[in-house]
Amino acid sequence: MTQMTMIEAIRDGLDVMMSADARVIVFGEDVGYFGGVFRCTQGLQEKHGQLRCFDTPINESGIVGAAIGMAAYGLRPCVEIQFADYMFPAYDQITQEAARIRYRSNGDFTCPLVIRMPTGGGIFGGETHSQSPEALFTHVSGLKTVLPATPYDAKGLLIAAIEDPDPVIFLEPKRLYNGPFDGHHDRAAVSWAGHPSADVPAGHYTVPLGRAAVRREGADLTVLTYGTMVHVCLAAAEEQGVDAEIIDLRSLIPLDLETIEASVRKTGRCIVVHEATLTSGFGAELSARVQEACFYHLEAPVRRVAGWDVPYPHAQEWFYFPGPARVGRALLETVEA
Amino acid sequence: MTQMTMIEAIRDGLDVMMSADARVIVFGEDVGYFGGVFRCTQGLQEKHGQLRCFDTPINESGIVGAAIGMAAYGLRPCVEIQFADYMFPAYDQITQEAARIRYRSNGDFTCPLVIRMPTGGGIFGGETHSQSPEALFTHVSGLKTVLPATPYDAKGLLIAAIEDPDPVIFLEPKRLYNGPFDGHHDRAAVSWAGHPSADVPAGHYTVPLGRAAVRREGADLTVLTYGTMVHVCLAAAEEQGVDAEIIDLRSLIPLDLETIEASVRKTGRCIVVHEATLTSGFGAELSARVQEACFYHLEAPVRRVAGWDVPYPHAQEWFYFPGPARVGRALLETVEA
Amino acid sequence: MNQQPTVRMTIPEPEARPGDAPDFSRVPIPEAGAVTLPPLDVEPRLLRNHAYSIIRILRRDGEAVGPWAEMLNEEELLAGLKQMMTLRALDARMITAQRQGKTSFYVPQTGEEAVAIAFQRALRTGDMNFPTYRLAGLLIAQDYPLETMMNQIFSNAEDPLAGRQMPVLYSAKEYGFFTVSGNLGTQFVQAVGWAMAAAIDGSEKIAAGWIGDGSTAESDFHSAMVFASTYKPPVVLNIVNNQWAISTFQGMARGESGTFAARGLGFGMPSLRVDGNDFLAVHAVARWATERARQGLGPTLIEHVTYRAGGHSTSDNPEGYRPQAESDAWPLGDPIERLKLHLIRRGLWSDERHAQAQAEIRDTVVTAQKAAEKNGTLLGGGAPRRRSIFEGLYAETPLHLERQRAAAEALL
Amino acid sequence: MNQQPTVRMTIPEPEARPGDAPDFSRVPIPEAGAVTLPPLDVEPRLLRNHAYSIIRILRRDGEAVGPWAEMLNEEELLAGLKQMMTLRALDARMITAQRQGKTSFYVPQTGEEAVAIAFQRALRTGDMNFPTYRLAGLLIAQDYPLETMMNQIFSNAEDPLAGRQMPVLYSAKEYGFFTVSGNLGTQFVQAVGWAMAAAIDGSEKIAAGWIGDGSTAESDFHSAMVFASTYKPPVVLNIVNNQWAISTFQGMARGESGTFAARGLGFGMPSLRVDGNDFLAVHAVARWATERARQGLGPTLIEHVTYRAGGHSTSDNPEGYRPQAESDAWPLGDPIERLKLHLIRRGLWSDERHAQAQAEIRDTVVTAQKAAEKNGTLLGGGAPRRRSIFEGLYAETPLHLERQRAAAEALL
Ligand SMILES: Cc1ncc(C[n+]2csc(CCOP(=O)(O)OP(=O)(O)O)c2C)c(N)n1
Ligand SMILES: Cc1ncc(C[n+]2csc(CCOP(=O)(O)OP(=O)(O)O)c2C)c(N)n1
Ligand SMILES: [Mg+2]
Ligand SMILES: [Mg+2]
Repeated sequence: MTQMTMIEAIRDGLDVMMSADARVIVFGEDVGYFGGVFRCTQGLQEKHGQLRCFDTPINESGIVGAAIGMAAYGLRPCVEIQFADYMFPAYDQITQEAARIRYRSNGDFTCPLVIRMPTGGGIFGGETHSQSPEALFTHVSGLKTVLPATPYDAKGLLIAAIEDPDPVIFLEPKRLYNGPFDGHHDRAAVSWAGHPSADVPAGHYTVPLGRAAVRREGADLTVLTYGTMVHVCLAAAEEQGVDAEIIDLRSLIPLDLETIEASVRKTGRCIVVHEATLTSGFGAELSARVQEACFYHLEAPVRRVAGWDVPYPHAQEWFYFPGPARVGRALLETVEA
Repeated sequence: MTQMTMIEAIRDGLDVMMSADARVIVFGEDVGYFGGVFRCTQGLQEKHGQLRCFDTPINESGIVGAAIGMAAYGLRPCVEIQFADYMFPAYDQITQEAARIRYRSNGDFTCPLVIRMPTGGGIFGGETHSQSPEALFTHVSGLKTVLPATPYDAKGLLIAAIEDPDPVIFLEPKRLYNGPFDGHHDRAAVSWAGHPSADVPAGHYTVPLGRAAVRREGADLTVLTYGTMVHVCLAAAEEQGVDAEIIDLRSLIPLDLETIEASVRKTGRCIVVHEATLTSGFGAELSARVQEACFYHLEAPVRRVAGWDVPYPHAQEWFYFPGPARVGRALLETVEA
Repeated sequence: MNQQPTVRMTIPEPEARPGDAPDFSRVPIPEAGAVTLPPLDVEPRLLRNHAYSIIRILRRDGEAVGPWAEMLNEEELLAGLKQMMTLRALDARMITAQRQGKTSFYVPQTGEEAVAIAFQRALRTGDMNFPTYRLAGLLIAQDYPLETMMNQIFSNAEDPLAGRQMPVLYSAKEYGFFTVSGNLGTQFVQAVGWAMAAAIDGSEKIAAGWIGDGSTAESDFHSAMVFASTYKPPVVLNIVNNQWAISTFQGMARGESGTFAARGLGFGMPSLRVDGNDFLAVHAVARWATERARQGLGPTLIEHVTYRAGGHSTSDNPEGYRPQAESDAWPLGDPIERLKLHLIRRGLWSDERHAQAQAEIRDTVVTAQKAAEKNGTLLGGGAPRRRSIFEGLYAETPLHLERQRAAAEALL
Repeated sequence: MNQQPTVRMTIPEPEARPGDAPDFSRVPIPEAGAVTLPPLDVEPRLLRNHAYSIIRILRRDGEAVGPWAEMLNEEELLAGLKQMMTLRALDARMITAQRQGKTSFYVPQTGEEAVAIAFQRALRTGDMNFPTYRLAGLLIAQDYPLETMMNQIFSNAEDPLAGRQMPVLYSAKEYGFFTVSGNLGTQFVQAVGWAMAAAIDGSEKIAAGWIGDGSTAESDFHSAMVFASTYKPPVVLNIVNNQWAISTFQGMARGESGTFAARGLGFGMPSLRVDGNDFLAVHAVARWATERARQGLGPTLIEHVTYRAGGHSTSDNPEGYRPQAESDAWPLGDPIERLKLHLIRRGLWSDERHAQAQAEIRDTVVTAQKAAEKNGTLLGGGAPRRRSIFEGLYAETPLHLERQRAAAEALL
């Protein structure tokens, strides 16, 4: 057990897999010599060599397109898109190609590929360094979409993703890279040091894709969330004294329907929280599924707390970000409804 | 009043606007000399000249990117993407650029732009000629997304879209180009001839963006749908003898919330029907909004009928397509629930 | 707005449209044998002319001339001729089958047979093509079973792709044929990635990327060129310039300036133009480029100059945008006729043997079609299982999809 | 899998990394005055050398030589010098302001000042630039108010972009400065579209597209080149090759072969390389290219060869990936020093006047900063209205957004 930040846990996960499997290749913009703008690949080129970890030209479509070819060959590419906001040029290769190689060839070819990308706001990155595009992946049949909220999960999910035989989108909440974040931006930043889920085992272990984690058991209502918002919801529940059952989905596709449905049947109330813009966000899918599966158990409408339907603003980012105040109000109004 | 197919109505709408406004420019792959693979621009180059209607190189990102520059200059480009499946290379320019020019420049620049694309299946087009990507646009703040179900609406909505000061995604259900389609693929194809909504006024008129049309009034339940599925739902309701209120949304963003909410409050039941894959489809947003706004009026869960969560298959497309049988069953189960 | 624009932009137009007399006078055709054969490790900047001229071996009279000649033996040439004839026969049959409703769609390669078939002869088992929808020749050149191809075309019970893909979007890993995408261009950079993987793996395998003239305008063309020129992996990048992109002539993508091959020069990549209707020339250039790749000398860009004699697909009628007689006016002739003439001139072939071969090939194709039709066609008589659409999207089917499968089956 | 790959692909690496001695010996610097001045309507294929050499006017000793010289008068040169000094002073102040927390981010252009400022002098009112984040010089060259720039940088109450954009992503339509995107490359093809619109409209306006060396690898570069070479609208396409893309050296995008300008040759586009630290040369080339555009002769590609002397941004520390002294070793020197030397040599300037000008400029910048800070900084004292984030997404705010605005206001 070592204490790690999420960055260190991701780096360790990559290192473990590169050491264990020569097919694992890591590349992307600035990931080689420099080790990535968030340092997630620092030291990997030096340790594993230039052909295992290297820089690429600035062309996200080319990065993913080349990785698809490598995966078809039999390698296990794990590529980095510098910010999730820059996956859009690669969206065609991701959704029309990677997601379909296995299906359209009826298994003749496969595409074991991991695409890592930092997601979410809270670093004054404005509209092009803050987006949360997960719903743009969950709508695409053939992709898996994963999103850790702790260093332990980051390493375990990443190793599971690299070992997965199909393409996995691995979204890394950049606001959690260096510490858990409860949404109180005006308070001093907290580091991962001492946090229980910052205890990361050495070597190989996995967190299976498709299994949610109940971060807090509760009786009053169910909170479905993931990524940065897990910590915001925990803080909000604490502050409002609401006995919420807080579920960290960890994996959006595949989705842990049993855990979700069991919890809502138990509590009879549910809110869904994410940072992405509200309309057509993944919260819509969660809300729709919950009321389809648990309609007769619901005592209040399923509420969504999400980013507003505008581009992520630079100066007003804390007004945009669904912080503890907004989540707290939704918790209260839902238990009281 | 002339009887027109949807193709003729679209062509007429383009012609009316090109004649009225020199700023309206039409271009895309094969749209110039040849008039488009679906003939929607036939004759426009001959009538309005090569600089008003022309072919482009095969580069969707270039088509949209160039159109954004033209719109910023002050023209009103109306471009065609040959199939909605081929908008993916342009997704970056559409979502990260066109959608944000006005907002990020605080109104210094604007982007009045229409992007037309045939959508949906039913022509044995397989996974790359059948997709319905509307939810990939509705999640993007700054875009409007429109989808006609009749020749009359096609022309009226298209003119409204071209006159709109902001970027509009104009999805054309290709299965409705030549006739209304009730989903009974095994029956003889019906043409628009004689269909009341194929009566298209000459000259200029608009169908405002954001106003839904109640295609059938009913008391038993509300059906929220759009595009091809409007006709399928009408047929299914008829066949099952269900007194459904069938709402053709026509415009997904902006969305006619009042009409939707008023109807569901009246009927107390609702199903949502679209051809796009289920998970994270626009139906999820509709279902979530309906239960948020009408929870205490709902007597049954809001059900979704949609394409299965796999790529659109070629040979089994009628097993994939949510036809009258599937819609009919959902109607019955929802009124009986 | 100014109503009379002072035109300061141009819209490229082809020389001839329906009604006009076909005109290829602006297409310079160099003498066969005129272009030099460079050393494999040639310094790219010395290769400028090879990207603008056309490498040709077969003279009008059928004689093979110049430094690129004589790379194939008699058997190989005869096999190549028969394979081109087989592909043409297949095209004819499938176009008819489409009219009969046995398939939804078909893409002919008439006039372009030499490109894929002559190129494939330079590849080895284990190498990988990333083809477009118009390169069935890559399979025919390896005697891939015609019946299997037709099973896919007919989307029948034995369709190796289980009915998922549109006709001709084959996938055949064992034959070094990557699953064809309906989206243009995407495979070009994937080929570069596959070649990078081969290099990283230290294998001896190489990759071949394929793209059409019109599709060179797509972004993936650039991605492929950038990655190939940066990492220099063992890949041959092929542009099939068949003059048309549906209704759009090649000048729209080329900008009426230079050549498609010339796009490679700015990337410091050896770039060659070859007579795509000259079986010997295509093979010679393919041999040169694949050898460079195998020796670790990096990528090569090849523009195959040919002509799409048929419609874009069975959904297309070229009479709407080009002169009917344009195909006959194409200055590089027909690849089958040209190889036939060469073989006859060498005394290896005759009109009689050609007629006989044609008859035999026709029988082979008909026999294969009969067998395939036993497995069904789009008209019926056998189709892929409907519920199979829920299988094989992922290695393991997730719960939400299992539930959909159950719901779907309840409807059956 | 083979554990010892037989390497057959290369990973480009810069000549020097931290700890090494900087090495630009592989960067050939041609004599000033050596490159010819072609006629505006030159046949592109005759221009090959201009894409590989470097157009330079200022000699080491400050003398202006060669056919491209003498296009600017004394006032223009003095104004240009002062504008470059202003930009450098602004950079210095804003880097400090960022460290003080007054802004979240800043992008310096130190060492590259000549490119934007000398180029802008060739444009007219009504023309439109599609800039990157490193081209504030285009505004400074038009004496755009420093205070307004800082209002945007500080995201304060007077920020013309209402706090929406990250610092330096300016928008100034009146100054022919298109709203800067945080996404690389996208604006390059938009510039081509804008120029097409100008042509369709029959106006006399032209567009200038801008992109960095690293960003030429993006797909939009190709889109722009394809559309520009096909339609030949009045656009000048500028590549600013400042040798680095964050931590990645230019060889990664260029593939260690040819030049960035050479990418234009395959498109039949006149392509020139210019000494980006030579104010006179940049302007001369800009004049040539913009004249071509105005006369309807079509697009031109320009590679500005310069060096990013500072960090990529305030979030970056170059010591992690390049030698500290590399900037001093850059063979093309500093644009301000070089123009200064030229003016002194011509007797138009002196060290004294330079020092005095520097002091005056510093005061001007400080005064503007004081004024801007009155409107607030990121530390406080004035910010854009929070609820304004719901305004101006669409011309008319749709109902679903109105409801969100109401909900948000209820929280205030
Ligand atoms: C991304 C994308 N855009 C558009 C299309 C529609 N389309 C199919 S084939 C074709 C023309 C391609 O021409 P070319 O690349 O020259 O290949 P050819 O058909 O001549 O072999 C077009 C535009 C597509 N399939 N994919
Ligand atoms: C699409 C996209 N990918 C990646 C990035 C992250 N990024 C910002 S600047 C930069 C380097 C750009 O280098 P270059 O084009 O040479 O311009 P320079 O910074 O040197 O002026 C990168 C990779 C981005 N902003 N957009
Ligand atoms: Mg073609
Ligand atoms: Mg740079």
